[in-house]
Amino acid sequence: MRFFDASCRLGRPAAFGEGMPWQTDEILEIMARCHIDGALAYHIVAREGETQDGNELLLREIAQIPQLQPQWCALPATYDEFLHADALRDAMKENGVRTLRIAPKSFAHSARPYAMKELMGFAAECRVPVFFDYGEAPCDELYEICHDYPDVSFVITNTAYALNRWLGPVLDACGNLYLGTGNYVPHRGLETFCKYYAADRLVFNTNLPTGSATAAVSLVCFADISKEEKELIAHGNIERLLGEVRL
Amino acid sequence: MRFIDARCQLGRRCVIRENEPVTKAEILELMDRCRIERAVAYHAIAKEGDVKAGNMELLKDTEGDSRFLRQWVALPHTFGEFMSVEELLKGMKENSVSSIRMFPKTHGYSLKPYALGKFMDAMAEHKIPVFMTYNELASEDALYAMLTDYPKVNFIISDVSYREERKLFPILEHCPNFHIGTGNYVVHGGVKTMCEYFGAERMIFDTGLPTGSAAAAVSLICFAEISEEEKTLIASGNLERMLSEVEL
Amino acid sequence: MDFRELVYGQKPFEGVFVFDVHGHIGFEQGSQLGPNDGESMVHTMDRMGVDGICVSFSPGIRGAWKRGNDQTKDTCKRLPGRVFGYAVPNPFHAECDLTPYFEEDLGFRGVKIHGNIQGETPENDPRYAHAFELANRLKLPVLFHAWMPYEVDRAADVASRYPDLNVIIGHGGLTFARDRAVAACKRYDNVFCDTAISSAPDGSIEWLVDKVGVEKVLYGSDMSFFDCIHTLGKLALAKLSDTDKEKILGLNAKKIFDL
Amino acid sequence: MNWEQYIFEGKPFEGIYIFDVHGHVGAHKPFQLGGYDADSVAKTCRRMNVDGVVVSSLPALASDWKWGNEEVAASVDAYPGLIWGYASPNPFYEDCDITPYLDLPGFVGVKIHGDMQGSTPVNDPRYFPTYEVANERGLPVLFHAWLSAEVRAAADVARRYPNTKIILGHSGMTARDTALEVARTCDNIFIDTAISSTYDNAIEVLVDKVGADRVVYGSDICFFDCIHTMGKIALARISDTDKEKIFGLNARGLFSL
Repeated sequence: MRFFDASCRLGRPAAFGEGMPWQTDEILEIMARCHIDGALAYHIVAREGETQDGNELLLREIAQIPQLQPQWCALPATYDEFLHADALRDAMKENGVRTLRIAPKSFAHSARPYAMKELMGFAAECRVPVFFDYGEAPCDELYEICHDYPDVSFVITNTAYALNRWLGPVLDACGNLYLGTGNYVPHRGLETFCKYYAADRLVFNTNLPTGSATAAVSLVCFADISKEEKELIAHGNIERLLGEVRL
Repeated sequence: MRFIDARCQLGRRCVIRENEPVTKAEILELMDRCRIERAVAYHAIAKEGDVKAGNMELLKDTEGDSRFLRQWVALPHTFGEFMSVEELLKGMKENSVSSIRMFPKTHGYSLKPYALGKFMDAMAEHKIPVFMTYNELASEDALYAMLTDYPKVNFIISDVSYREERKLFPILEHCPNFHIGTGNYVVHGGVKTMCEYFGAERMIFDTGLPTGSAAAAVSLICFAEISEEEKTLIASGNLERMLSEVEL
Repeated sequence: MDFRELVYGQKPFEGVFVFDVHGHIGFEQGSQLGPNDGESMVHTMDRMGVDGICVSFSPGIRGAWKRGNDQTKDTCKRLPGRVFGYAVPNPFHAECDLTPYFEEDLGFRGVKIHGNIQGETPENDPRYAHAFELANRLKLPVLFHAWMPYEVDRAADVASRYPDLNVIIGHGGLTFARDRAVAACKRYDNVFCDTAISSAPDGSIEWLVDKVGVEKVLYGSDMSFFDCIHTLGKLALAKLSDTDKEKILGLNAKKIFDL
Repeated sequence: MNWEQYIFEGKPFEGIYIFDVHGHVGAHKPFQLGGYDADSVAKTCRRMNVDGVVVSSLPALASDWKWGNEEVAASVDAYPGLIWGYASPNPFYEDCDITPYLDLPGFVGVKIHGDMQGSTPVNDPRYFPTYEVANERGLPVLFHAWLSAEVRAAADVARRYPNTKIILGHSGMTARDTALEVARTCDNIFIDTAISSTYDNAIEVLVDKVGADRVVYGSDICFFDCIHTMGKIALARISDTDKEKIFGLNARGLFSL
């Protein structure tokens, strides 16, 4: 069983628990240990403040690392603090970037169309999957963001175990929501999900380095679901989503 | 004056303050002392533990006991949890359960139509009243949104604090399906003022036993400066009418 | 006296002396209160058979200590024998002096301390000392807003340093600070509790009486924040003897208020 | 043992004694749990070759203590030898005595969750009657010990009742520094691995700082899944003997199975 990690993080954290494998070579060692062939990685500098500089720093850091593909953080181009749609398309095309990560709460901007129309319009037009941590648009906000941009595929990560009563209704109402499996740990979580929805809406990721990759792969490997479903989750679905990107 | 209490919790809850009533006998003693004829009751386990199991415990605890009108706690049917709306209505019919209580904040789920639309349509169609305490709603705006999202469902909101008048008045004005549980409605002259502005029909007597004071609740009605007819409507009339309209 | 009949007969507490030790008049910014002027309170008191009430101006009037106390003075003047006053000091305005309110009988019977609303000033702060000395000299009751355990402890500290005044712990006997209130009542003779709370279960007043003795419990309703009906009803239907109820409703207050 | 091969072929581990010291049955009010009844827990244990799990009832901790402990008794009854029981007291009820449950076969310890019971500190005197019984019988006591204050309160109990075996639930990850500190001072304190999300290498740090003998496998099963914690231990860079101790040998000693 081979895996592709749809979302992990590189870069020096401001604070971390002793032993956290944040350094890139530590992350690569764990990926190897966990049979993870490749990963979409975003950079902590881009996620914690200097979005454009962080995105460029990411490109330099992974230039010589074939397993790691860039995932750019993004936010609305308010006062031109970030690339507008056309410039973003060209830059992503040039650097092989096929996914974006937003963080409306952390970046303190609205996720409503009046604020994110340009960015989400671009993502819809180019079929670019958009990732965000569940905490960035929790509860009813999750429905609103999926509902406001029906043509954008959203992948939520870092979900933990307490969200099924919120997640179910949004999965029912919106076909464009995908769930990152890293740290989605309800008891029999994956098999219940596959029973009520479908494996093709589950995307394997680790949330390295804050999340555990060994736990994430075990969740898929030992899940009480079919081999085909495991393959879709492990790499099939993300490969399909990335295949649909038209820059 | 016949009192029927619209909010009573049976069963063993987790946290009790010293001297608080706990057992059914203690609750019945207070009901007798305060001349409360019957009480709409839900179960502590349905709120704090396992909702479905708690609803079953309620059936056991009220078996053949005419002092209690059965009320079930409901949850949304996501990922196969709880019951489908059809199963719920069937269960209510078979076990003469005539009202529903919900804890959206305690049990953590959305009240928006995308999540509860189907459920609330059934409540409207079968004229089943839905009971909630005010602290289960995120804010007065959330209350207003719920009342306007489901205009045909009667909501009874209890434990509105005395500090909320400016927030609740416009909602009472715009939402005829908004009813207040009077148990802890301690605003000075509040019952009288509401009768003047909105009519006694908007108030349902309740106590919040065993953690609310039944003595205070009955006094608020007995001593209110309103007519006998208004007192009777609040004490039991409104609730009896609402429960008699339920179609299962 | 069949107190139960009172509630169901909807008859006021006639024949029982009832004195409310915890009242408020005036505006409160955070919430629209029901009618909160002296006259409307006396209207409710007449309906309920309540003989008298001791009020302070609403905490909402934070800074205007003189305007607030004068408002209380005018109310007492208009409604002699029915509405009495607590003088309220302010710790930030050095010129604040309550003595004029007690030089002649203007209806003032005590001092009210609400440190929490006045910049969270500790209730036993030295800047309140002038009010405590006045109360101690005139043997007045001092009502503390004491919701939190540390507020109750500070009120008890005042009782220990000014033995001639009587401290009333407002609310504290029925909140989660009640263990501290019980300790204070047991330790000092000049510490009492009132029954002013909007939500406490049946049995809570009985618990307080059992712990501190009925002589230490005074009827207080926090009217016009709340309606007094619900606390009166709670007391009337409590599992206490009639003599205990009559002490709580007014006889205890008579001992520490000059009525 | 080739742990990787087992995992990536989705084959549950063989030849390893696995005993989960931190399990639950029963629903939890704030959010939906998957498969919280005894059958689901047993099914997962059998599927994953887990030899035994000690469960407490979430309703016993957060709702009706008697109803909840009955739920545990029924679960132990239904799966003797696989599901073992923790009895849970409630500090607010004077008539609450869990000894009758501890006398039942299959009940092997006590679970305390002060946070769910009105945030009562675990060294509150109202819990002492329970600790006396546990001390007499030398039983393990599993604490919810998420915050360092909770860890210190649990350590206080460990000192007062030296004959008990105190397991600090979750502490290996959250209040780890405090947990490590108290574990060094008291030899009847153990740390479990139950947590939903922590980084890799966390287990290595525990073994390095306090030794594998003091770490026990706990998964918080049915609160969440046990698979991810098992995988974390299996793929940790620690020796096989350490893994075997953590997975079950330590617990076998603690629970004298």
